[in-house]
Amino acid sequence: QEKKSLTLGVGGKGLLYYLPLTLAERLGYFKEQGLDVTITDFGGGAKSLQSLIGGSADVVTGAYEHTIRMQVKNQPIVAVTELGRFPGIVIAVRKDRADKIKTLKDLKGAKIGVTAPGSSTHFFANALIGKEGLKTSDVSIIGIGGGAGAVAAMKKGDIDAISNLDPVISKLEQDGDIVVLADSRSEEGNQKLFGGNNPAAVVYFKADFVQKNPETVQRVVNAFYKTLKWLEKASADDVAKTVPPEYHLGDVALYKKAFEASKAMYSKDGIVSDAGMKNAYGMLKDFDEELKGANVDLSKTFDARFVKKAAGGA
Amino acid sequence: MKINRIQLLSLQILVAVVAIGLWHVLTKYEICGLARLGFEKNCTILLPPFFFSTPGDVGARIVKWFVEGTIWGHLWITLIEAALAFVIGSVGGVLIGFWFARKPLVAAVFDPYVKMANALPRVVLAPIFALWLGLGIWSKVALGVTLVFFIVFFNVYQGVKEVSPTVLNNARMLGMSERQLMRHVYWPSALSWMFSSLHTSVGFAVVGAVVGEYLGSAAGLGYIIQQAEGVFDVAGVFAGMVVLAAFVIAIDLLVTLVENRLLAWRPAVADTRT
Amino acid sequence: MKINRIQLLSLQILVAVVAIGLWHVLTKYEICGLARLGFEKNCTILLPPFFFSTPGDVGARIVKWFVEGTIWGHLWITLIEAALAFVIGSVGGVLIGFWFARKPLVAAVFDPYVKMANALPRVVLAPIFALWLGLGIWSKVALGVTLVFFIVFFNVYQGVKEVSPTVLNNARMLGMSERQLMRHVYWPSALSWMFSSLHTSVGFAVVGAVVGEYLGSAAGLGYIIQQAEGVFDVAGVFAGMVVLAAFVIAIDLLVTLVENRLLAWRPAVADTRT
Amino acid sequence: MPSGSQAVSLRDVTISFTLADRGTYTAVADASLDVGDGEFVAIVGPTGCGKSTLLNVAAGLLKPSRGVADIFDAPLRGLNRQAGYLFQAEALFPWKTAQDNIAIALEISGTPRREALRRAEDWLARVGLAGFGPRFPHMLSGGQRKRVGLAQVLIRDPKILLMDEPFGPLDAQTRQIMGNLLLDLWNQDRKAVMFVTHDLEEAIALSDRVVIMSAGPAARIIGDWRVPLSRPRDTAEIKLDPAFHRIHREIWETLKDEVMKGYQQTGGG
Amino acid sequence: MPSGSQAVSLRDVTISFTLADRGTYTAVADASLDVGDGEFVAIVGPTGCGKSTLLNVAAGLLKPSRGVADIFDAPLRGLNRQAGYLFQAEALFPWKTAQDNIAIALEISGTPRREALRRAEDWLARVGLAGFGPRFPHMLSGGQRKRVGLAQVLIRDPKILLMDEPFGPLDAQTRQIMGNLLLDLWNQDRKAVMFVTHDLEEAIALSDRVVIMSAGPAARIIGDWRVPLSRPRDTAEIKLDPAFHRIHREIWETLKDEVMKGYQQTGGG
Ligand SMILES: Nc1ncnc2c1ncn2[C@@H]1O[C@H](COP(=O)(O)OP(=O)(O)OP(=O)(O)O)[C@@H](O)[C@H]1O
Ligand SMILES: Nc1ncnc2c1ncn2[C@@H]1O[C@H](COP(=O)(O)OP(=O)(O)OP(=O)(O)O)[C@@H](O)[C@H]1O
Ligand SMILES: [Mg+2]
Ligand SMILES: [Mg+2]
Repeated sequence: QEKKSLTLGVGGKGLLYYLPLTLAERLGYFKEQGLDVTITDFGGGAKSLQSLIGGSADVVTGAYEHTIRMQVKNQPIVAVTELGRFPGIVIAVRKDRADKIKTLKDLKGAKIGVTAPGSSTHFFANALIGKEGLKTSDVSIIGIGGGAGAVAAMKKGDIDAISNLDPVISKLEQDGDIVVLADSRSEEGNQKLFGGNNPAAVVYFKADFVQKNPETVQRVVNAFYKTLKWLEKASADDVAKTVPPEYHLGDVALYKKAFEASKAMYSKDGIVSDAGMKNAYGMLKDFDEELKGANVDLSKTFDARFVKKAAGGA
Repeated sequence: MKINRIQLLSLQILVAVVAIGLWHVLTKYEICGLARLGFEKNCTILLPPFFFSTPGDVGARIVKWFVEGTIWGHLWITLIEAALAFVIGSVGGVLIGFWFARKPLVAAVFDPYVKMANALPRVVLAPIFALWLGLGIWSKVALGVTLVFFIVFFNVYQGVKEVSPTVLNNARMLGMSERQLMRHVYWPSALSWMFSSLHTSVGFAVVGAVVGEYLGSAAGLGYIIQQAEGVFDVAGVFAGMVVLAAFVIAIDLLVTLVENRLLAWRPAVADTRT
Repeated sequence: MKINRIQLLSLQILVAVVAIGLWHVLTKYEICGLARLGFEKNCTILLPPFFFSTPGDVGARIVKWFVEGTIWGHLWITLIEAALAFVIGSVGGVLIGFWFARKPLVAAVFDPYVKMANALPRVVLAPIFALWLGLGIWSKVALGVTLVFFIVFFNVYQGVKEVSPTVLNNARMLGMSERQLMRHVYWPSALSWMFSSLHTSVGFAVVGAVVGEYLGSAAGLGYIIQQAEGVFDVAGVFAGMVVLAAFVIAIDLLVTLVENRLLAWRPAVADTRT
Repeated sequence: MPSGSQAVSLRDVTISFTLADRGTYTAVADASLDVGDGEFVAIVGPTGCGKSTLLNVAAGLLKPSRGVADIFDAPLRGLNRQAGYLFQAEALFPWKTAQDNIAIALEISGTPRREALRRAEDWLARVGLAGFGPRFPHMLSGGQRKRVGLAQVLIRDPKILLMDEPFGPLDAQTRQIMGNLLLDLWNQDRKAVMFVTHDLEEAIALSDRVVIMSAGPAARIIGDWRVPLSRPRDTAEIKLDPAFHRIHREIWETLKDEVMKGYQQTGGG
Repeated sequence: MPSGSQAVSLRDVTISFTLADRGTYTAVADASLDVGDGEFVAIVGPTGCGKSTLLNVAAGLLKPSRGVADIFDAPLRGLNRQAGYLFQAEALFPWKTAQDNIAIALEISGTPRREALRRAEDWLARVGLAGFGPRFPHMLSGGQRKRVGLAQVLIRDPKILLMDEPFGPLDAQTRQIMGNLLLDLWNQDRKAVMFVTHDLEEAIALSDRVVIMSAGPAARIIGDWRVPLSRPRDTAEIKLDPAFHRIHREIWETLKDEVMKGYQQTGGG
């Protein structure tokens, strides 16, 4: 007897990062698969993962890096489909500092705002300045969140640079407050930064859940796969019409602009590539003490069976 | 200086109108002459609508919620959570408060631990509550309880210690058992302390519920606010807070009603002619 | 049942030892026979270390922090924030509490708004504070103030209203002006209420500071906790909370010292031989 | 009729209290009482008749439901600032020591603290409590607290003294001493005094006039005797005067009937 | 010496209080007092000598610093469960009406509420307060509150009665009525009574023995008179008995000196 009614955890459902989830819900794909999905929104990705480990959520749409971290902590979780190929994180500097800070190298001594210390925006910033030969102690990191607070911090001039996601970045770009230094929302950007994919949003389960409920997992993957296919063809208008109007950032134009900027980010086939896994792991390994010495079997972090079957069925 | 109900109500409404008016003006129009006050620009909108929305938008949103009826479900969830948090927290606070007040040894030994527990940031505890209580309403109730409990507890504890010594001695000489002392002496004497704390607690029960929802949930006012916040929907955030505030006033009114009944024995406030 | 300081201290330590022992056992060893209690599995670790860490790890982390000295800066920041929040919040609460208590009209008009304000979830206000006050310590102080203020306010307000009517009449017949009444009657009479509320507030001042840091900052205990949480470093989270708790006890001790000095006039607790 | 202006003048004063069940209880009905400047008036009446209530009206703490109160020929509005009031119930500041309780009465009107404390110490001695200055009220006996209250009122030297059973919890001897102390002070500058007591002998020994109230509800003033005894008096010696006994017997007859009436009205057995 | 067993027996009782400055004040020193079963003992003494303190010891509310207290020949540990205590200070429950205040004394020992309320109503009438049942204490006069307290203690019918100035705030007539009420009850089943009063006449009129305490500090018991008057008595009529006057004069001589002494000790002027 498999579990058909699921609790799905997510940390910030309104974010473009998790757009496929909202679409799958609004397009009715879960129902179509005979699933009863309750979406619970958390204050952050860490909390949704914790609720999965604690057993209160069955499935999470979250960052791929969680699967690596949890392997080290002996909490086997496994991704079953990719939603985002790129992290979608952008590093930018405040406009009036742009004359001084022209490249990532110039960030030395700067105050960088990240969504939260210890989050992927923090690691992203660390990884990039590391490549330029800077140490983590060369910059100071401030947690500013991912909402209006982040916009406020930048506008107020409390920080020199920002490592954040959409819609914060698009809003700041639209208002002309920032100059982008590194952009992982686009194919070229990622090519430049990592030499390829760097899986971001994925759908993951606990490993034993997958074992016990393969049929349910398959249905979840089917729903998301169908969404990805829909998204591949969708225009900004289609998306704006499908999501709830509250998601429009109070300004449909801004929303569409943000979507366009992020469109390349969404996965096309749902498969996490080996290169992508290595990229993600490499980025973590440099800056996290715990991961440095650990032995991670990347093949256990992603189970491609379901996506392949979904692709075959579709 | 005695004024009647209607005058009072009009004054209250006046305050609200002035506040909303200010909000409207400061979010809508540029205020000039600020350079002299040390601002960078001479003319600027003091409360940018991106952060503060405008009364019109917020009002429209609230109307929309109620017209479409989407808000009721969320309100109901939050109400249940806050009510449970309030009841459990204050009953717990009262019981443990009495217990501590009557057992000085227990109180002395656990005193530092109670104060420690009071200082733990509830936000950090949220995942543990989710682990134990799941993602339903109970983890939010737990968060509210941890706020309400301490406020009520400290006040009841103090209230019991404040009993007039003569009245207490009289009760003991009349032969009251510990339980009877509780009921006939400590309880009524601590009541006004309790009610003072209950007014604060009503607010905190709701805060607990909303913060719990804000940190992870699928429904409730906190959920609405969180959803709105992530997508720059400031009107939604403020509308949520307004509904919340109205909601708290309604609950608080109930507390006051109960209070007036239970504290009927007190002398009316002294005639303060001066 | 009178016990001396040393016995009390040993009892307190005993409680801590038992608690830590339990924590150790429940995070380290599987407990069996749970099936009868309705658990799914018969044998399981009741407190999974993923959520609760272990006392050993937490202890090691705390030692490391202090040995390396990295903690001091964070502690200092949090201390400053909490102290400022505490002072500003309680001074404000006392002043406004007195004011409201003495001006029934003002109190009646603003009453619903105070209660509304008390019910706003502070977490939601964090971005607005950040906007107005920047990301430095002041936005955290503001958060703490909004918690402390209301608790002190409600208690002072009530405390002033509780003054014995005869004592008050006596003071007025002696010719006290409003200011003298404040100083010689209302203030001493409200003191015990105030201190009861200050014990709660100390905790909330720290909670405010830490939550503020947690929601966005570059230093402080809340920052450490959040960073640890982001990388699922539970030992770090718990170590942060333990340091925090110790810290609150230290501040609370100070409050108690002041309290004992100021309330020296009260009858010692009645001899409760029964 | 007393000569000179009236310190306190109550005209047709009626005082009703609203009860919890919304009924009213009329404690005092149509009472008129004049206390001349420099006159010592004792008020005697059965328990619960409305003596304290009347003093509260004269103090401005209670607004009569009907009738007016004049103080030195001006209508009383708000508190009576010319009066000192020794309350029947405990009214010391529990958070102040005995000495501070007395000194505060002076400090209020601007006397420097040192001076106030010094004079408070004098007063402590006068009321027989030298050495009890540093005690908080809860460390004093009932009679000692009353004497601290007495000093607190007298040290301010108000023009009108309202005293509600000031010597109630004192033994007979201390009572006499305190009575003489009060008379001495009064003789110096003749304040107006309204003095409530249950002790008819005390009332006669101290006062110029004895006013008798009827039993409540709706108590009235039913008797008003001038005391034809010369001044200065010693409260102990005066009781040996035959005139004292004459007036005592006279008043007592009226009073006794009144008390019995009151007792039967409230259904006492 | 009284016959039969002793209801209260204080042996060499010394009571010292710790003062704020860590000094001590010895209120009562080496006082010994026996109250036989069924005996009515009045205690008289100057204000602040230690009468209330002694009653507190007999009630078990205060542990003597030295000496022992026996109740019915068994050492007193904790509260004296056989005693009813009418306190000198206000001790009614402010949150209960007069009737409830009296009824609660019965309810505590399991009397059903209806029955308790009915009997409380009887007692209200007996103390002259019929119709005042629904009032809260703050709506009563000082004397009325004291009478409610009296009813509260008497309704329980305890074996030992400790009464601290029970008739203090009552007028002379009501005092007599209450005195007779107390004597009636006492005659029915002869409780042991310790009765503190400042009124020597009252003390003699009511009691079997009058005990005189010296002025404090370190007050002692300095006199112990049997009252040679027959029972039953009427408190008003007995005062006409010549034997009454003889004993009154005798005790008064002792007492007067003592009060003066106490007054001078504390530096009174
Ligand atoms: N707040 C009140 N509400 C209702 N009745 C009251 C209130 N205060 C006083 N009374 C009633 O008014 C009457 C007069 O009270 P008051 O205190 O003046 O009596 P009193 O003459 O001072 O008596 P005593 O000698 O016992 O002190 C009493 O019957 C009392 O019950
Ligand atoms: N808590 C205390 N601390 C210090 N001294 C005290 C305390 N309680 C009472 N005393 C002192 O003990 C003495 C006896 O007090 P007690 O109340 O027994 O007197 P009393 O005989 O009842 O006087 P009164 O007739 O005035 O009521 C007094 O001098 C009083 O000041
Ligand atoms: Mg009175
Ligand atoms: Mg006494």
